[in-house]
Amino acid sequence: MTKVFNNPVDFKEQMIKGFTAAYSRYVERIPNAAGVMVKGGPTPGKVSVLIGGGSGHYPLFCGLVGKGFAHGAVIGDIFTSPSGEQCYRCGKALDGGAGVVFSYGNYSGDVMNFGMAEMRLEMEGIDVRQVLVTDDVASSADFDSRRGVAGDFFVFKVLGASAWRGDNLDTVEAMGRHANAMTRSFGVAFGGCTIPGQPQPLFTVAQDKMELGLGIHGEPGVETSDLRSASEIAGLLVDKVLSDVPAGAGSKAVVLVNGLGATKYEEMFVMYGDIHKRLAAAGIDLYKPVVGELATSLNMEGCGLTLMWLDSDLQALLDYPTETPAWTNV
Amino acid sequence: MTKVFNNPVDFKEQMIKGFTAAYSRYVERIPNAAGVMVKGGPTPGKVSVLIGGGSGHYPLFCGLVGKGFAHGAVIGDIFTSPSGEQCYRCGKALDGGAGVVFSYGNYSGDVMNFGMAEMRLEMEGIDVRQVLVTDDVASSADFDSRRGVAGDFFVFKVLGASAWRGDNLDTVEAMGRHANAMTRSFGVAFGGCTIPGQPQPLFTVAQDKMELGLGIHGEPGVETSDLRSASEIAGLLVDKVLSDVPAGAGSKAVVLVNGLGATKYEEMFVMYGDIHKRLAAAGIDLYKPVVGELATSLNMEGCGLTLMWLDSDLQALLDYPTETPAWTNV
Amino acid sequence: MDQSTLAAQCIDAALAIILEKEPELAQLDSVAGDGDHGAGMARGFRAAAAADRTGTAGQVIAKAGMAFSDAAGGASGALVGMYLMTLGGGLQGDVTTAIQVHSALVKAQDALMKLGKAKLGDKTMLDTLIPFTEAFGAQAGAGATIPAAWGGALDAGRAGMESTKDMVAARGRSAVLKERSLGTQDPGATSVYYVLRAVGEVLQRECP
Amino acid sequence: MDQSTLAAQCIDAALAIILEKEPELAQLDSVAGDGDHGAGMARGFRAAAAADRTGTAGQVIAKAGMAFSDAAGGASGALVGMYLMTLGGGLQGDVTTAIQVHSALVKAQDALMKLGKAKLGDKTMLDTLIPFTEAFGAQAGAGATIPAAWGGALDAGRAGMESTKDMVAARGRSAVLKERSLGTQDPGATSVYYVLRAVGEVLQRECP
Ligand SMILES: Nc1ncnc2c1ncn2[C@@H]1O[C@H](COP(=O)(O)OP(=O)(O)O)[C@@H](O)[C@H]1O
Ligand SMILES: Nc1ncnc2c1ncn2[C@@H]1O[C@H](COP(=O)(O)OP(=O)(O)O)[C@@H](O)[C@H]1O
Ligand SMILES: [Mg+2]
Ligand SMILES: [Mg+2]
Ligand SMILES: [Mg+2]
Ligand SMILES: [Mg+2]
Repeated sequence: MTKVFNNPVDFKEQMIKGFTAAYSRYVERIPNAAGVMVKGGPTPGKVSVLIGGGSGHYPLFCGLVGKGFAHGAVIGDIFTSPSGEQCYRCGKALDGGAGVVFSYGNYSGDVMNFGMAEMRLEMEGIDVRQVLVTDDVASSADFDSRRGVAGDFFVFKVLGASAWRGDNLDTVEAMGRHANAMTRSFGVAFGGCTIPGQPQPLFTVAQDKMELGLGIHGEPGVETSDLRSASEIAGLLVDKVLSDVPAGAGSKAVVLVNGLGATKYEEMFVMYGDIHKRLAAAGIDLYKPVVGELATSLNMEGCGLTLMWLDSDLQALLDYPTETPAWTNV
Repeated sequence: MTKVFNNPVDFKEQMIKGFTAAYSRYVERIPNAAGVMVKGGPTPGKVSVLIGGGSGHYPLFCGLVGKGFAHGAVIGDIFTSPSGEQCYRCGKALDGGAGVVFSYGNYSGDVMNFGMAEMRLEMEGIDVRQVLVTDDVASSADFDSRRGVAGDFFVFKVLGASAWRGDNLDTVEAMGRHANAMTRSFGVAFGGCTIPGQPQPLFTVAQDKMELGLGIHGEPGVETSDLRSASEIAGLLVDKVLSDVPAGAGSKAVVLVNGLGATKYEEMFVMYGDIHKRLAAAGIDLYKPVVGELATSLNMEGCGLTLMWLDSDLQALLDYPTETPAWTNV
Repeated sequence: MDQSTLAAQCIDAALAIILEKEPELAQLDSVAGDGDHGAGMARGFRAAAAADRTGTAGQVIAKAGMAFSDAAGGASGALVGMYLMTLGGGLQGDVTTAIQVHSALVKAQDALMKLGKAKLGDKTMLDTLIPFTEAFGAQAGAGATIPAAWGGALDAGRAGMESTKDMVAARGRSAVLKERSLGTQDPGATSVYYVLRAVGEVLQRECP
Repeated sequence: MDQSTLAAQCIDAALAIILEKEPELAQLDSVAGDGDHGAGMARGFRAAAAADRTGTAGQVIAKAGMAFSDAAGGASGALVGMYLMTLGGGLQGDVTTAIQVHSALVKAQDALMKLGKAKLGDKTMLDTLIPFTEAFGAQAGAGATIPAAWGGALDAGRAGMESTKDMVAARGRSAVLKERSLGTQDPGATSVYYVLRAVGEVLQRECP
């Protein structure tokens, strides 16, 4: 259950206020908008990266705003794309004169709202590019129709680093598209989450069942199966992700085991041992694995596996130093 | 529910294996022991800090091992102090010749087991000091009888930084004791956690109730109350923590709002807005607030507030750069 | 009653019905979606009802649409917002005939379809809207008044809404879940029907 | 049966009863503690039963204690481990009289009390152990055999265990919760009673 809130109607605004109060050393509020940007705003003459989507996924999206990572995040209500108006305002605030890249998970609401904002900004002479994240292999056989899940993290990281090191708009966009093309995820869920103020979780899973191919918005999975052991779940995640290795992938990949909120670290470490062995056995050179919560779905029970296959470009961008509320690397 | 495991009896060992596989760039297994240490082991001639306790609290304890932070962690089973034998082995492995500081939350099992290890190591000529964390104002009126909760994070951070910058054993111990003396926490819970393999959570809380003064081991709170709004909970946490401001405290304090596992980031940000305002109104100069999961209790629903009042010593140690699996600061 | 007051009353009626049905809409959206449709429509209509109400009926509706879109967010915020903005833009000057209204409804529907790229049978709000608008057009062509055409078209809208129960989603969030959406009525088709019905009641009452 | 085999059988019997009672112990520890007492005692006795069994009865018990302590961890691992190590150390050479056993039981109990700093009435395993050991001493003084003294002391242990229900914890994790522990029997007092009873059955059976 989601228990800590005041009036559910004001949840988003109060969350933004609390977030910016806590992390004023990294971020500031974008004036007159439901969004935050890196302290000091965009760098004149440099490309900015605006990420965003509904809330309920922390550290997505606002927790990844800061030096070396995203320049700003536009924040929707729980599981709800920010409006075109807010995407427009945040995009406008973030333009440093060299263009803005919008990046977000591929959901129809986000596509429409960011799309409308792009149209308005382009009319005002701001060059806007869009990099949609489509990493969830469970969601469609067609790559471009897939939704974005925890792969968001890697794609945003690459985009942010490319922009911060001073690449031009074409290059930043190209790096982001390349990162997305090289990223695959698959997840499972054991229980649904509860939207603040709702009496019931969005879905429930029987104690002895699990959902395969879950979304990160409290949607149930595409299929229900019997609950399996940690080793078997590890096998399933690895098989699903490796069933769709990107064309042109080398052997090196960065690995993320992502928790959705209420499946905890110790459980993920138990599972990670088998994931590591299986990936290594499949010939993958595992680079800087992460086990943690980087794309949550409120208090949903579940977890997923994400790989981004690396070449020297992507590896350099992944390693680019960042300082944000939820992610720092040196 | 805890859902991801194989045989519950092997949970700890499999967790350590997964953790060390994922984070081999930071840590290595302590040979023949249930523990991990910073990659490369202790630095000859320097003090080491060994933290530890039961598992189920990630990133406590192993997630905080690395450069600038703890040198090692000894890992017990879920909610169970590591044995004296394991504390001994890990303490021995960590001695770089300048002595070892043990630090852990004040629970009788830990006190006994670390105590037995200290006796054995002292007999072998290794100088061992103990810094017990006693930050939970709910657990006793007597400061030294209090248990340790999320304050662990700050005390360990100070100890680790002091040791890494090269302080001698007396100084490291003194800094740690000072950090503990300046740290206060209070927490609330909305629901209990489930030990792997158990059919039931350790305790349950009615939908419209909450527990005050919870532990981080799935123990229920010291008192049950009606569930309150985020603002009221913020007020309660601030009042409880400020009811026991340490003697000699200045006005500056580092602030942590800690989630226990299933109370999520967005909820904590909503609450944080009020916490920030109330602390500021009480004349506290808030330093680098953190809202996150730094001391969990499996998938327990709940959260707490921790303050460590700062002087220039503690602030410098808090800011000392670290690189660990779960915490990096530059 | 002047036409802009009437338009404002229609928006108030939409808000009232959505607030009443919010839990049902949340529940429908949780089956194969993310549960936010009720909250989103409520946010949207609250903002629409609070928007500036000066100007012609068309202007009132267009401004309500802008406010709706911004406040609601999500797929339905963009779609319903765009619909209302285009509908308002299509209602120029004094609106006296159902033919005029029908032409605005068609424009709004086209804008929504262009934005969302969905079509009839995709299990979306269009499955309510398209049959409603078509039936409205038929009544208008046969010379019906606005309230009569609206009232007469509601059954077609309701049938369209109900037909979504047996559809597999092809657009929007639920499309991923395919068969899982079978058996559940589409939340957007449901909310749109409730709004059309509430507007019909206002028209019946105020333009007898 | 030689005495080391007998000691080993007692450990096996302790393991068997703890495995049987593990859920009950987990449940008792979850009321005001952290729920790990059943799992911890089971880990401890599994390791104790797997430890080296060469040497005298005393050595077998002492080695079991070391293994117990390491595997179990927690408060009860340290306490029960220390108890068994001291008990084993106190049982020198051939053990023939209940007086000898009583003196070892007292030493072990003292070591446990020194480590844990608890006393009678603190709602701990001592509330089973102290009355048991006292009753055992009385029987031994009156000339009872080892099995008879053990069997005769069990009732006192059981009464001690049951008395913890009405106590407020003063030591260990539950002490923080004070009145919340009222009404629930102490998990450590319970597990210790089960073990004493299981050992009594082995003694009765094997030393008739
Ligand atoms: N492309 C589309 N075209 C038309 N209607 C759509 C489209 N996508 C979604 N919808 C409608 O929107 C409804 C969902 O709205 P809502 O829950 O507010 O959006 P979201 O999917 O962003 O959470 C669906 O029930 C459907 O009727
Ligand atoms: N200081 C002590 N002295 C004696 N017995 C104790 C003490 N502390 C705890 N115990 C016993 O240990 C039991 C709890 O054991 P266990 O759950 O394994 O330890 P933990 O408290 O570390 O989780 C209590 O029920 C009590 O009988
Ligand atoms: Mg949504
Ligand atoms: Mg314990
Ligand atoms: Mg929805
Ligand atoms: Mg316990």
